[in-house]
Amino acid sequence: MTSYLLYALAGAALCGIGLFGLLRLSHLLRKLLAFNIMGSGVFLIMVGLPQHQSGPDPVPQALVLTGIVVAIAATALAVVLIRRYYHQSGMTSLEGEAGSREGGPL
Amino acid sequence: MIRAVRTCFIALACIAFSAVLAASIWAIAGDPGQGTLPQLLSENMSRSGVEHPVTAVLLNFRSYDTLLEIGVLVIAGIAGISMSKTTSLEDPELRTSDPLLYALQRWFIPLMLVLAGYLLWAGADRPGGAFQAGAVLAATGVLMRLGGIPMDFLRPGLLLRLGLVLGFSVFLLAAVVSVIGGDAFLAYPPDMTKPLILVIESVLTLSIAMVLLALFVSAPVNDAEDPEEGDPS
Amino acid sequence: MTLEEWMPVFALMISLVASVGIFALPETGYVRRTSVNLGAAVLKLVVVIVMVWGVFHGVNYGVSFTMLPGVTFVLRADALSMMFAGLSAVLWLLTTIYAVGYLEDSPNRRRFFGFFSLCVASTMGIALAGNLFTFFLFYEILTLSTYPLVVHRGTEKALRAGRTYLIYTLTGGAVLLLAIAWLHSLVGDLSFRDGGHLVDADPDIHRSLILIFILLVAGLGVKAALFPLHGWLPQAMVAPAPVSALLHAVAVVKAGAFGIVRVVYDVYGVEASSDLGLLAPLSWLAAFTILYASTRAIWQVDLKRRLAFSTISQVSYIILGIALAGPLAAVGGLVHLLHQGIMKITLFFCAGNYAETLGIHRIDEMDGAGQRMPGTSLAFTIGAFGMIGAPPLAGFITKWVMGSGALAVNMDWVILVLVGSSLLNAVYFLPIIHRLWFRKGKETWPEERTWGRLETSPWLLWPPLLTAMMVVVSGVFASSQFSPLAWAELIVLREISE
Amino acid sequence: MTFPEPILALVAVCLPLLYPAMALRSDWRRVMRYILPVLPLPALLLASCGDPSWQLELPWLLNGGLWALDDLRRLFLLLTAVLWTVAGVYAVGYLAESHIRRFCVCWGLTLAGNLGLTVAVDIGSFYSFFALMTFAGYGLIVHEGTDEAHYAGRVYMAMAVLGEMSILAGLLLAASAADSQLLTDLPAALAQAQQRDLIIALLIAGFGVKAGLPLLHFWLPLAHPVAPTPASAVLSGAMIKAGLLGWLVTLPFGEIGLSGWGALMVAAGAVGALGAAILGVLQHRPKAVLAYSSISQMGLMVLMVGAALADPERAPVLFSVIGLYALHHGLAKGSLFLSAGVSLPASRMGQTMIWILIALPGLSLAGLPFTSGALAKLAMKAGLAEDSLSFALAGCLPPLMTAGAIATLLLVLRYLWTLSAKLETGQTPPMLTAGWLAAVAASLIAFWWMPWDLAGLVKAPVWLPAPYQIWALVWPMLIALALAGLAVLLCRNSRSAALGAKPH
Amino acid sequence: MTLWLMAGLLFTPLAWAVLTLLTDFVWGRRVTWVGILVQVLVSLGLWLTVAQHGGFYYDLGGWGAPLGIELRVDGLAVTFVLLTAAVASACGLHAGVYIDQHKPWHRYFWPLFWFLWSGLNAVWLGGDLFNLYVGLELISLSAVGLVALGGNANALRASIRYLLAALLGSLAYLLGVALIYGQFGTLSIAGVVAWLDNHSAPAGPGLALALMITGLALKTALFPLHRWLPPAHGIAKSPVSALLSALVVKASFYIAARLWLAFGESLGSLAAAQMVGLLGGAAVVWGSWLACKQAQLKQVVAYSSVAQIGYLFLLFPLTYSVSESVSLQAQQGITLQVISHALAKAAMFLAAGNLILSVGSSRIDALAGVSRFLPFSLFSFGLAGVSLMSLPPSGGFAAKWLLLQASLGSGQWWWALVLLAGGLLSAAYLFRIYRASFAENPETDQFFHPSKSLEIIPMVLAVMALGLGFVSEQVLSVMALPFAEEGAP
Repeated sequence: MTSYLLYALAGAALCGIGLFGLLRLSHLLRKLLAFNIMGSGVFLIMVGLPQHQSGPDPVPQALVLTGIVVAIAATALAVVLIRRYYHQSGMTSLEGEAGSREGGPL
Repeated sequence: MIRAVRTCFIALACIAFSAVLAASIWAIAGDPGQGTLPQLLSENMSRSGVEHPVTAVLLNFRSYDTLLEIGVLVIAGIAGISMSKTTSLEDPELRTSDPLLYALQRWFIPLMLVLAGYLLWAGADRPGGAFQAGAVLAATGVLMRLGGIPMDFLRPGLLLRLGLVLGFSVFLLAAVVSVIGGDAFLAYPPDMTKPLILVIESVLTLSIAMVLLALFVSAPVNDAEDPEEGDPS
Repeated sequence: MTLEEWMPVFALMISLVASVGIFALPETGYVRRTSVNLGAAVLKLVVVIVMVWGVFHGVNYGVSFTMLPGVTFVLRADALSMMFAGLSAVLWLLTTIYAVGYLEDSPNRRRFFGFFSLCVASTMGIALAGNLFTFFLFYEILTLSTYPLVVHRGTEKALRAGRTYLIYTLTGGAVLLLAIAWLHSLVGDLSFRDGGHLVDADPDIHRSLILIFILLVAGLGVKAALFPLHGWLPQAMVAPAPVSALLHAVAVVKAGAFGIVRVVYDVYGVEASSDLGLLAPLSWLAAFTILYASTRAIWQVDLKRRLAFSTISQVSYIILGIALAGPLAAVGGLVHLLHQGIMKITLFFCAGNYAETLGIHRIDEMDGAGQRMPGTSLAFTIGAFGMIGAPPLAGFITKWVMGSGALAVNMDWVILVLVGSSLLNAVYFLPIIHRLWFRKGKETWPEERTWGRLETSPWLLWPPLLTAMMVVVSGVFASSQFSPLAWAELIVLREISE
Repeated sequence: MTFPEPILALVAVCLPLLYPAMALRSDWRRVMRYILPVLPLPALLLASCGDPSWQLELPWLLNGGLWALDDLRRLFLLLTAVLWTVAGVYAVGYLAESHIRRFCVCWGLTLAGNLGLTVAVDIGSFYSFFALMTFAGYGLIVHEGTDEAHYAGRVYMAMAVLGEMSILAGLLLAASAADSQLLTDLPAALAQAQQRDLIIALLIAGFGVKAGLPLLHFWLPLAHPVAPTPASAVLSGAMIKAGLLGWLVTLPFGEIGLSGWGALMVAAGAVGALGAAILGVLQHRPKAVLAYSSISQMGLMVLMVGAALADPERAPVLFSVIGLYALHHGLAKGSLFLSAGVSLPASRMGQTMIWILIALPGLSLAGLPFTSGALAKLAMKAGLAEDSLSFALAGCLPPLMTAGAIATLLLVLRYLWTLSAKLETGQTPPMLTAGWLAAVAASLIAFWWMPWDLAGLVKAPVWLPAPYQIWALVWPMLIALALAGLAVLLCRNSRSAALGAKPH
Repeated sequence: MTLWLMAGLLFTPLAWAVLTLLTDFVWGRRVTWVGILVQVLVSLGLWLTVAQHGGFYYDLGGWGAPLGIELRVDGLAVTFVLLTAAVASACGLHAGVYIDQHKPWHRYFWPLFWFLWSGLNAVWLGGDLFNLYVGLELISLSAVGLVALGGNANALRASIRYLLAALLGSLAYLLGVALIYGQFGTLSIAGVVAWLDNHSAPAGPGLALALMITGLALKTALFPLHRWLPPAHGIAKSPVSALLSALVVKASFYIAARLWLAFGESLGSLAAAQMVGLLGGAAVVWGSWLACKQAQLKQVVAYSSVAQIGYLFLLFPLTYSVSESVSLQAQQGITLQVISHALAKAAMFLAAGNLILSVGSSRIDALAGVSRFLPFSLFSFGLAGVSLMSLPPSGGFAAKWLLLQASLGSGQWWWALVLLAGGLLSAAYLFRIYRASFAENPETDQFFHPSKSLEIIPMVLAVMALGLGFVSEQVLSVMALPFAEEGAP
């Protein structure tokens, strides 16, 4: 049991928390944060798991860096959209509106 | 009531998910290591043109990932500027004028610019690189924004768009230039690897900063919208 | 490719190209459209005649290519194909002439004629299909291209009828597809062959084969309007008369019957089918349909609906004929493919004439129409008597041959069916004829359109007269060399000689 | 003269068959009427002059056509042609203007059917012509367009269709048993066929509808009165005989003794002959009486058919008699029917002449000496002589024949009686008169032309029947006259009584 | 030559994204025309090359797997590249006319469009798990951007929903990638397969496969994870809807299928395979049912996508522990289904857009009488429908035939019933539309005529979908052993 594995396990916990938030919370920004938490969890696992086995491994680190950029891009896009959505409709969640009988983010 | 039950249900599901995930991680961790990749990496480091392995992976071995990643970032930037109302990305209503902040900025901004330059440079042999530098650069911009410095130069005009894609375009050109020499896409000419990576890193820093800045500078939202198809309007 | 390979393709493409051409022409291009239409019909008739001549002299027309792994697309002309192809080619020409007159001044003619040609193309494809897969291909195209014709008028009733039509035919198509796919996965190659494929099939798959046969018949039976699957046909009669005439009397229902003939003869083989015990139930079903539909027809007051039930009844003759598993009975069934076609199309043409010229739709409005429209009524009378099976008309030949055939295989009960059906036909047709000729008509008929001295437009009058003449000729000259009967005998001869 | 007969036969059949095509032009309507009497002439020529030993093969026709004549068919053809000719002449004068084209079309088709079926030897064309006659005959029956006519037409059609179907089934089975499409092969095959009884039943019933077999006769008394008079004449004179011909050419005569069927037919004939008479005398309309008379007469012929069925030995002889009888009856009945349409001249002398001419064919039916009837009756008597037949009911035949003769005369008298109440003085169209006179003449002349020494049944006494024969002919007539007189008396009494009871 | 083609394929879309970002809409359109020409030629050239010489691995940057990223250029991949070229060019050409050039934000349509295209190409050719992730994100974000472009609140809601679903799906996929890397120490699919060939399957990475496929199924909108799709596809502009339905969902499915065929035998289980198939079947039924209930034309088409996607997932049960030939049939069937659905659905969305344009309403009942006026688009819509209903002679039919053969051949006859029921249900919702168009409505006789070029494009696509059935054999033979090259044990 190395500390790397601990990172990975913590990542698993973060994933669970993030997932919960993503599914349960309705405020869009919170959802977005939950997504980021989950993303962090994934990155932790990604970095932690291989390093636990074969020592420092630059490849997952690079991957995670790329992943972070992608996540930032996605977050930014989401924020832009949410902002405009709020501006147009005055709402912060997707649920409970007329014209949208579908609930939840899926 | 239903809400609570639903919450419980989701919570249970998420806990179960975490548990299964952890179990899987444990199981995988229990297996003997398979990876020959770090070894392979270190064997090829000399040909990568940089000393730091992460940068080597990012900008040489797996540069295609990075190229596309920058593309993703550009997309986000495009989406951001596509919704701005005015010719400037800045919302004048949010502009503050606090003398203290203004004074602080005069200290901080040059410092941060230097820091960004350093990070960029450091990427060659230790942690650091274009993205980190770009992030710092963007942070500088955010700081300026918060401090009330007018940022009218961020117009969603040709210049801004050029700035957004500058890094990406240079990267792309570097990727394709080798093809003319009959090599694979993204293969750098052997003797030019290091300078090329440096150039790419530099312009990427600029572009990343530009994108982040464009996204985070609170542009006023455009009210105009397309009618939905078929709406008689 | 050689000429032998090109001919079936020509036959198929002529209507297809005509269809595309018609769609490409503007709605107002009346003269051009009509010339394209008639030109194509005449050309096709010529091609088909050449092919009939060739097939008679033993030329093998055929073309094939691999469409999917393990599946080939085969067009091929044998005697049976040419019977159906000939029928549709001749009747297409006549119906086109008729339809030009019928739809004069009505809207949406481009759409009508375009889909009409498409239907004929798919009918031709069905006729020339060389395996079950190809057959199915065109079978479904036929379903689709008929739909716009059924709903042509766009009324609520028409739309409803269209829906019923689709529910029946598409479901039938799905069942058919399942059966064909299953058969394909069991025995592979399904090309039609005289004598069939399954004579010495592995006994282990007999049960599957029986099930597949049931599915095949169920799928094809929808179009052939076999008993519990006939519900769409009477409803589809809201379509314009030329559609009812060519498609619902001839092309569509025949496609189903033709398919069953193919399955029994060229896929399973008569021997195999009867060994598997499949033909007797089929013949019972056909017999029941004959009697049931005829009985239902008696109570129809709408002329076209009555004709529709009559169609249901008559098409089952074909199936009955082949289900009897005797060569002579098969001749009877096959010859009815043609006979029923020309007789029923005559009747539908006439029904259309009454509706178009005098506004008559119901039978009780027909009193005395014979005086007003003697030519049409003459054709109607001949057609009706043919249906009844009165000699020397075409229907009689069918009944006689089929009856003899049934007796030859000791299926005496069939006589009862034939006689009963004739009787029922008489019950529902003779009153109409009585009304036409022997009741006092109205003093003044509504003049929907006037044609001077003629009872109706020559475009409308000549087709039924010609088909009525064919009814007489193919009956009277049944034993001549090129009669339908002779051709049916040729088919059966080739089938059993294998 | 071997060559032209087939051509002549073709012309004889096709002329009336194609004649309706004239109706396509409305301006030819007037001409159509005058062509009516011409239509059967080729057939007449064929029947009277031609050499009967010709054959016309039409291999393309239906299931392979073969037309020919033999003695029997020639006799029937003669009857048909003559009757249609005179009726045609009559019709020219009789017809009103309304729906004349329709009538002519139906007339031509019916005629074609009737002629065709007599020369057809193959099943297909025989049945075709038979059906043609049946269906086209409908047009003649309902021609007047009255409700009554429509009712009669409906009954006729219903029964005719049933009959047709029965024939179809019977012929199908028979042809399949014989494995031949020729009528001539049927009897022999039928004798051996597995389903012999079924086939015979179907054929008897099928043709029986046309021939007015008891219980299958209902359409006759309905149809004859309402049909136009010339049509009634051919219906009763010629078409009814087609049913008879149908039996004669299909049933297994002379092949096998079918005593059961024979007995049944004899019984049916007896019921028909007598029952129709009883019903007939109760009728008030002259043509209805004649219709029952036809049924009655057909009953007598059925009697002979039954005998022939039962006794194969006698069949050929009986065939001749039946043919003879049919000829005689057809002509006589035809002229009787036609007489229903004449008007009486003003002069008393003329009236008497007319009445005599009206009555003569009737009396000929009853067997008046020096008429064809006498000859026919005698021949029948000889043919059905008890000693020459060998089946159970043979003993009943002579009394039955006698009763039949009585019935015949009674019906004729009743006809005259009802007719006398109906005939009016007035102008008769010349063609009508001509047709009628020709009919009467034909009926009477037939006596001279008939083959006297047919099968040696009737001694050839040159002119006269022998005295024993006269008596045999006359006594039933006397009884009938007596009965008729009685009836008239009773009738008068009851009527006066009725009048007395109800004075207004 | 091949090098040039490959470079052209990868370079053009990205470069054109840059170029069009720098122009306005009208100039962007002109530039795009050139780009489309280049891209189509390059795709065609590559396809022909592979058809002649067979597939190959292409090492990006000269670094082969596992160190670098290698692209797998096989018959299937280039076929999809070609398909993308066809559909995307059609959508691009259509959009150039269809989209209002006066709205300033529409200039951003072109860069997003080109990024989407490059992402698609990256996915078709990708052989590296992480690279596929980046490609997926490229697709998702540009797709979301396209949906949201200039949209109102409804469009934004739909695009946010879409974005969240896509992100969650990507994360699940990435999590799976992380586990795979942890287990096998490589990111190359081929590398993992090679490892699995030599070792017995470990217990841990089963979850990885499950996660990846679940995430991809979410991005593909497999029932019951489909609810983001209809709003997004329904509300986007028609050319965008066409792109999304025709190509974008296929990309994630493509990855899922590749993963399943590569790892399924060792890491998957029968229950999982059947389960996915069951969901696919449910999608067919449920999606069709909902499509029947929609009042808006494009919603019907969108729900139809949900149903059609269901078919694709029948791949899973039909390739799991079955004979080689059945598996091959199933793969071929699914491939044809993907292609024909892409062509047909694109044609349908484009035609629907034209129809909406000509009647001025997106409701189905507004179509009454349109048939009399007979816009070409209705015809295209109908022809595309033939393929969707999988009626002959369309490519959809060929696909259905192969799938039927596979399901009957593997003894899993219940999938045959799903296929047949799906065909009938799709007929039910499509004929609702035809029916409405055939209704005669005397009140509205005023229709707008869309320009000829708008009408031709969907027709071309529809005819391609229809004709696919006739050339299926040729198409399938080019992708000799699709999917299977490295998946075979």
